[in-house]
Amino acid sequence: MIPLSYYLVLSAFLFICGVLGFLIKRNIITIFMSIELMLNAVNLTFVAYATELKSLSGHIFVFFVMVVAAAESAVGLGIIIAVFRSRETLNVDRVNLLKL
Amino acid sequence: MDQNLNLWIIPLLPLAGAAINGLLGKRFPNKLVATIALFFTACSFGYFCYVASLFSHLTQIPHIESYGTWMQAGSFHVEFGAYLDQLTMIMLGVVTGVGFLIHVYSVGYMAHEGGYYRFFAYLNLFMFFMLTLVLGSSYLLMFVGWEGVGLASYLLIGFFFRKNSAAQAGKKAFITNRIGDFGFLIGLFLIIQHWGTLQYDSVFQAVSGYGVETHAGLFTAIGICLLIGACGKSAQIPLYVWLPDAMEGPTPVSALIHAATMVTAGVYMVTRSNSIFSRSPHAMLVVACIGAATALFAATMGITQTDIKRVLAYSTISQLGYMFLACGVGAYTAGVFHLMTHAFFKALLFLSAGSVIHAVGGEQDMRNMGGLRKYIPWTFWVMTAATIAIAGIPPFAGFFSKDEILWKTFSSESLRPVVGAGFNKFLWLIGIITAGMTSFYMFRQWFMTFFGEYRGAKHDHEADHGHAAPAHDDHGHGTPHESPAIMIAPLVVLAILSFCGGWVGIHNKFDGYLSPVTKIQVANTPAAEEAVMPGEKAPAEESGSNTELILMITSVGVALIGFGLAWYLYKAHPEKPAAIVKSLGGLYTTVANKYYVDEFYGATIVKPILLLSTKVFWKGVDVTLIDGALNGSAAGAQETSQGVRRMQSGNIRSYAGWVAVGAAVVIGYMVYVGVAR
Amino acid sequence: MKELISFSNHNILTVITFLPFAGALLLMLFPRRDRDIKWFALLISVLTFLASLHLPWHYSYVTSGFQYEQNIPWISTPNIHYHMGADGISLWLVVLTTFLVPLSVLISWTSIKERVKEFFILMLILETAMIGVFVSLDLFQFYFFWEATLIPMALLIGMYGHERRIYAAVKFFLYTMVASVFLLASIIWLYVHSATNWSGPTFDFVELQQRIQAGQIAGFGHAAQWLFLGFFIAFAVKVPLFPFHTWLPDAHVEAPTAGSVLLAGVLLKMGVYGLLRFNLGLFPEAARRNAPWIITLAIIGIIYGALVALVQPNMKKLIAYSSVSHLGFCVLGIFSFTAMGVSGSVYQMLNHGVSTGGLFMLLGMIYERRHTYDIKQYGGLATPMPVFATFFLVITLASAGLPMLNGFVGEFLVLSGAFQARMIYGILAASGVIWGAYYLLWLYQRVFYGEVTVQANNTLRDLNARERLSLWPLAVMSLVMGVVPMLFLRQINPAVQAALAPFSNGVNAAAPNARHILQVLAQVIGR
Amino acid sequence: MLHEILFFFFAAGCVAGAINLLAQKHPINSALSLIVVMASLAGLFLLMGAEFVGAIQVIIYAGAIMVLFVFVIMLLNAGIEEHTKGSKIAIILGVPGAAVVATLITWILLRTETSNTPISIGQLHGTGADIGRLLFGPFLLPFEVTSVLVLIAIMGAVVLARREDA
Amino acid sequence: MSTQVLTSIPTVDYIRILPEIVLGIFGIIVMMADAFIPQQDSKKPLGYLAFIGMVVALLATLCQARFPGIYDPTNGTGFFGMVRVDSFSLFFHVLIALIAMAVILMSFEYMEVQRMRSGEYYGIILLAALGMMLMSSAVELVMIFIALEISSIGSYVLAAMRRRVAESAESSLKYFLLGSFATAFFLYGVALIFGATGSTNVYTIAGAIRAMSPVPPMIYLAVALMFIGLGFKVAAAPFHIWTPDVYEGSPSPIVALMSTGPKAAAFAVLLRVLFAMDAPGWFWIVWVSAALSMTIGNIGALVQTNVKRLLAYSSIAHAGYLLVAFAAARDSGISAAIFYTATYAAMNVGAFAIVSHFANANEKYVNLSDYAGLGRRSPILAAILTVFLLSLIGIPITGGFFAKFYVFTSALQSHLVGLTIIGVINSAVGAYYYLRVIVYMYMRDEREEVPVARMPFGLAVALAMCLVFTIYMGVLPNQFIGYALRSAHDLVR
Repeated sequence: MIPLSYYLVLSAFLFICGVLGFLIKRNIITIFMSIELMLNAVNLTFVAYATELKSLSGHIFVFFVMVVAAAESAVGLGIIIAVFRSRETLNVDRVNLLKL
Repeated sequence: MDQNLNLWIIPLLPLAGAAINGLLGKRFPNKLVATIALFFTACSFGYFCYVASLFSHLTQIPHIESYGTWMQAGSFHVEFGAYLDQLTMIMLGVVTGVGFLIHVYSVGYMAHEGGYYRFFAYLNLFMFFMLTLVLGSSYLLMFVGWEGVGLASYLLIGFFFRKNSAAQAGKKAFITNRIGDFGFLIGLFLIIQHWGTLQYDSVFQAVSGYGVETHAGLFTAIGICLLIGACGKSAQIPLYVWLPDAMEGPTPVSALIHAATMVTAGVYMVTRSNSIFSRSPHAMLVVACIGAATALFAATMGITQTDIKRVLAYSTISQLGYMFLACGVGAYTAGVFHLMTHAFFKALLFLSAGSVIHAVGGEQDMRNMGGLRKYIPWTFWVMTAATIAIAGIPPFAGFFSKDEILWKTFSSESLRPVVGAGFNKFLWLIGIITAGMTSFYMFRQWFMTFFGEYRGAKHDHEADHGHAAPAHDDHGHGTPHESPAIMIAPLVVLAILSFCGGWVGIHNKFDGYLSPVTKIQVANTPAAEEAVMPGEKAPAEESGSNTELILMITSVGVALIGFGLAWYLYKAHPEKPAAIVKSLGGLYTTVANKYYVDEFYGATIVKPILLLSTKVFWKGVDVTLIDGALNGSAAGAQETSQGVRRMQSGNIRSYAGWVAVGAAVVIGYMVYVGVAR
Repeated sequence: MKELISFSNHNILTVITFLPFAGALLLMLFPRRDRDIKWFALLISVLTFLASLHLPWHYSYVTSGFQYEQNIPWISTPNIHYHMGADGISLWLVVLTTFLVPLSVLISWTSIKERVKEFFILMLILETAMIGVFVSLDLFQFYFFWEATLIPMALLIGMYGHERRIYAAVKFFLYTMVASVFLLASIIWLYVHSATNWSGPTFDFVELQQRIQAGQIAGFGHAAQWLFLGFFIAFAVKVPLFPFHTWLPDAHVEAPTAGSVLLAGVLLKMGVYGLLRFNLGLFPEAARRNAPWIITLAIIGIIYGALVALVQPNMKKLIAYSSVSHLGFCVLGIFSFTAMGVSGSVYQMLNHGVSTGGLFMLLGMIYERRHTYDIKQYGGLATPMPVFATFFLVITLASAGLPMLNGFVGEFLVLSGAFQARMIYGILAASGVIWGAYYLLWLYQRVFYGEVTVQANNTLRDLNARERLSLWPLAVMSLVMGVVPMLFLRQINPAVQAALAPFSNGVNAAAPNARHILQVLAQVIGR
Repeated sequence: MLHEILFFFFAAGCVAGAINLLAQKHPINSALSLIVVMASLAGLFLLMGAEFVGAIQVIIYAGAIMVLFVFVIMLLNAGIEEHTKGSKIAIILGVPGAAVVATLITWILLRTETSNTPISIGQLHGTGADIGRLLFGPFLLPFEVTSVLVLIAIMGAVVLARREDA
Repeated sequence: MSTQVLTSIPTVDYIRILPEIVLGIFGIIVMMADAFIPQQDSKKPLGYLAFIGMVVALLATLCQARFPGIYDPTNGTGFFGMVRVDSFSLFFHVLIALIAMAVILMSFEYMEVQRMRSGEYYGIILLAALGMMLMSSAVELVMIFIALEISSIGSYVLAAMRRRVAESAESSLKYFLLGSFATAFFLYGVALIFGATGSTNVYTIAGAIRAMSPVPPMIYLAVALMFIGLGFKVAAAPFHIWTPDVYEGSPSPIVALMSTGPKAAAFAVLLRVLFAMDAPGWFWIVWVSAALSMTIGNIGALVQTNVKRLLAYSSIAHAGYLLVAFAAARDSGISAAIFYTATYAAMNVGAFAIVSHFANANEKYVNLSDYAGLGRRSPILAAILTVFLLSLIGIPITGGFFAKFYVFTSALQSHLVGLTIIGVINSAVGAYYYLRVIVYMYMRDEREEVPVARMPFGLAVALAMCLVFTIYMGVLPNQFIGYALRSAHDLVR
């Protein structure tokens, strides 16, 4: 029997890995992947709770999160392509025309 | 109930003249301007005569008229009104009479000056304010006149406004007067605070319930405050400095304002307030001391002056000191008596000095005169009369009044509560020394001007001469010449008055006339009667009159000594003075430079204030401190703003970092709340 | 006829207040023909002036309290009313405003050459706002107008001013803005806490006053000091009281003439008016407690302003600092809590409006000719411009407080009142009389007397008919106000009595010793 | 027992994948690590009986989305990431912040009693049928609205990817 | 649960989402119509179409309001508790519709000038507006999340619409990455609250939380995470950091939209989450966040020279003022917040409309110095901009004044003296930088090379809308605040 907390802590770990990825990765695509990681972590929490609560709406939520993630990735990658076109780089540290 | 005398007409007439000339005079020919000015002044004098004729029929004196409320706030209110008693009558007479004469004189004197209409408008305006001053029924109206004559004086001193010195002198006069007015105002506030009114009748009514102060108290405070005002207006120590400079004004102005009328306002005020002063021996003492000190001090300066008008100016200060001395010893009537005679002979002196200046083409330095007797005999004679009068040689007017003052100084008991009889003797001594000095410098002037050889150049150096009244160039005279009749006529009238004006004082007639004004009831002092009404009745009549006679002879003697000395030094041995000057050295320089008082004031008051204002207040407090703090905080905000900007580095990872920190804080707090609760 | 009068009495304040605004709206529709615009603006402002004469004319001496009242609900949440009303104090301030605006229009006739339309629109809007301030009896409405004066004035300075106009405009705006937010906060606090058991919260001044006196406001005791300070700071900056005065010289120096006239003539009065109406009216206790240090500031302002004025090389700055000094008298009078002091203070406000307004107009005229305010550039002007010199002298003397001219009455009453409150107040403040004469006459001497020193001044033309026309009313008013002050005091006095009613017992302010000031400070910090 | 083993296996996969995601310099390696994470998660989902979710986790996430990522990485020819020092804040503030967040979340999760509930297979079956009923029942509106989301995403992607002609 | 499936959906439920349906249909129409317009042609017809769509949506909302029983308090929820139509949601629907209308109107000219040819622009605006509307009426966290994402994704795309400009793509990237980052936090919070209460419906959660005693820390954690996500969306400090960059790079009309529409919707959600959901413990968070937002926004704006950036900082500050009302809570606070949202929308959209008009091709002229002398060259526009700026300062007779007034009133009613003082000081500080714009317009000498175009009709209409609204709120806020109060009642009922 795996206690709920294992899932939750695992999920929290993944979430923080996502946050850290955002903070330390330089490649925009990798950063975006970190966000996906965060969403996945949340999904794990949902499913874990759903199981614990015996409520399927958690699953439904995961479903919607996935849809949203898909939509986001379509748009996000589009944006990344647009940025790459104009700046010829994927290094996030070099994308700082707008500041101060 | 007495009939309504419509006293307001007296001051309003000159005001009408001033208004007409001031607003429209620019387009009028000079003749018309002069006519208007003379007409209204004459009417004023005429109306005064009419009032005078009715005065003796009045059942109630003081005769008070009220024309409506001027201002009101809370329970305090001041009325427009007139207050007519014997003192007012004398002052009205002097002001309108001498004023009229000087107007007449001015018609001739100013004939060739620019701004003719302006001059007469100012002069009439002065008359208005001076009459308001003496006629007003409350201290506040007196203050109105007080400030008003200050204004007129300012305008008239600065009449030749293109001359910087004239403008400067006008300003100095006004501001010095303002310092005095400051004291006056405080005095008024004290009166309001205690009696809630400034109307003479109410104040005097309220005051009558008090006795003589044994210690300095309310009355002393009021008295000294009023005295400060009087010092300003009447050019007493320490506020006398403006009067010599005021000689920058046209000579008739000096005669009217700075000799005959305005400067005596202080004496009038003290006399008018006698019921307050008499209740405070301390204040009286201060008045007497200031008077005596001024008399002596100014006389010493008079000796060294070479400018004909400045000699007269210092003489005026000195004579005003006499009047203050009189008031200080409780001899108000003597003071007013001297005020009157002084008005005659000093006006005459100034006017004839003006005539002299006129004769020699604007020259004022006596060292450049001499021997004018031959050229301007009329002037010479009237000036002689005036000089004798001021020197105090009988039977000229000055003798009577001056003698009265000296006698009262010697014998008065009103200072007895604070000082011993010896002090009176001391004051008398100062008076008598001053009298001698007065005689000396007046005759010095007389000799220097009219005797010896004419030392004047041929008037081609006019352009580079600082004191020159600018508009005399069109005369083009080579030799001194006599003034026109319109100028001589008033001189003659004044000469007659200087000669016989003092006779009204014989047998204490004048004293008796004025005594209702100065007679006051003091509740708690048994000796009050004699203390405040010296001369009214003397217990030791016989010994008193003996002493009086001795003193009289002494004073005449001193005057003659002064004359003799002047004759010796300036007629018989004109080379002597220079030697004496040399032997005196620094002392002489000090006195000739008026004891460096102006310089002293400048260095200790004016300069530090200007410096303080500029360096400390303006540049220091305003610019550096307040604005500095503001600009500093503005700069601080800008700095902070730059800091906030730097947060906005443009780097997404940094932004995420901020979000993470924010998240940590938010989560940390919420967890804390959730767990701790 | 009776109905007509009653009707007009009822609506007159609205008419006076919004007539200029309506004029401004109409003016917006005007084509850019400067001549028509000027005439129209003049017409409107004169009409407003004439309409405002209704106020003293129909003033009723029998009724107490506010007159010409109009009170209709405006906004229900919060409970804001459109409440107009005037008493003897505000009445004359309104007339002063309407009196100065036509003159300001006249003075701007030729000096404003660009963006004429905007100028007069702003001026008329400003007039509406200024009048609104004086006749609002609803605190919210008051604040509304109070703030509304800010923009047109800042724009007038910033658009039509001189070299450093932007700095001055921004400084003016921020200074007053920062201060007035505290006013807003205090007003809101009052409103929020003014609800009683049987009636909802209110902004109504009269109502609030009653509730405060009846002790119906929750927590008022603790808050009174803070509220007082909140009101005070806004008004003190506007007055301006030392040490909040530094915006004034800059604003004045840079403002166009008409701006200066209205700024000095009316806007500063708003501060004093506020102190009198609200700080005294709503917080009598706090007012009494704080009076010593406020009076100290006022007296510092009187002397300090005068001394700094003395050494200014710039004429306009000099007059600006003189305003600091003169307004110090007003504040002093108010916080003396004596009938004389307060009446004098109100009167001094009117005087200052006339005489300083006049001085600024005169300076504007000379600036139009020579484009400098530097005193050194002048000297001997009495020769080429005698009429100008004469007017200047009259107004200068009025400003210096010469009896029989307007300044004297106010100064005398204020000083006397202050003296009654505490001797030292009167004595210190009275010394301002000396300085006043000093700096003004010195200015006059340097500008007008002596020989003409700068060549360009020789050919200056004297005043033309329009300029004289704009100065005559001021000169006449100076005289009238000096000679027949009762014309005004008759209506001012009852209002002052009413304002002082809460102070009737134990009139004298507490001693201004250091301990007391420390106590107040400790109170402030301790909260 | 199997349950535990499987759990720790998949959990280890998740953790290793997540750490590798961070550690790898080349985005393609990171993407592959992410796929490992997702696949492991799918396993965990199945472990909890979330059949439907586990399935679409593989199909949508690991399949569609990650393919898109890899495709874009290839398209843009992204190389090894440079090690620029563009942001001190992220390291100085962000990482400690994240650490704090992690600690706090973990702490709270662990101290909540419900967290100790054991979770076993078969507690809840998220079958396709049940999910479908929900989606077309109570969650009909979100489901339909999702179409709008997709639509807007498509339009956005089209706009962004299209070259703007001058 | 299975019974629910069988329950047919009542017709009235469709009326509850009528505006959204309308927008969805029009979005699709616009998208399809785009195909029929040649690539190089002006896309103005699409704009008209979109405008009509917005108008119809507005009418639909009004129709909702009129429909009996629909927003009857007890029976407002539809679609199995997914959406709820009440005064609150209606208010935001109308507001968002009006904002979108104004943005569409001002876009006509902007698209021409910037030579933007994407027809999707209008379609995305419509669909994003749909998302925003749905945010305000959604009462189920799933629904809220999806709606939030619709509006966010729309905003991301719209931010990148200036295709020729690198800054636009960058701003979009920043918005997108950070937005998703924040969304993840929000989502995590939702997950936790779901775990803690077993529900995702706002009102059910509220009931559960009320039933719990004590409230477990988990709830607090969840609320914190949700606040992070929503705080980011409303640009509240310390999550404001993206705002200036994104606003600077995005197309001006879109900034007008972003700074008002999604923000208003996010505030609506925040109101729902904090008040309707009865979230605990957030008071000091909101307090500090409000104080920080006001201060950072105002201080940060002081030295800005780019008008768009300046307005971005100002928008942070205004979020702060709004949060003051949140902290004040109670009906008056909520109504003040609602009022503020609407007023801020009016003045900010107006300001950006003028900024976008002046910006010219490639948004070349958005610096303060480009505004020099505008009062002379374009007096009417300058005057209108002045009104908006004054409103942003909070000067009487503009809506901004009353907005601040209500906020501070409610704050004082809740005895938030400290926050009120911080607020009023901030509004005084804020005056400076708005004033700076006015100063430039009226008091600086003009620069001839900055061109001023004629005011097109669309812009005029948009400006008129904003102006009328701003002034109306400033003079007669009565009706409006009354409505806001009713909405507040409905929200927490």
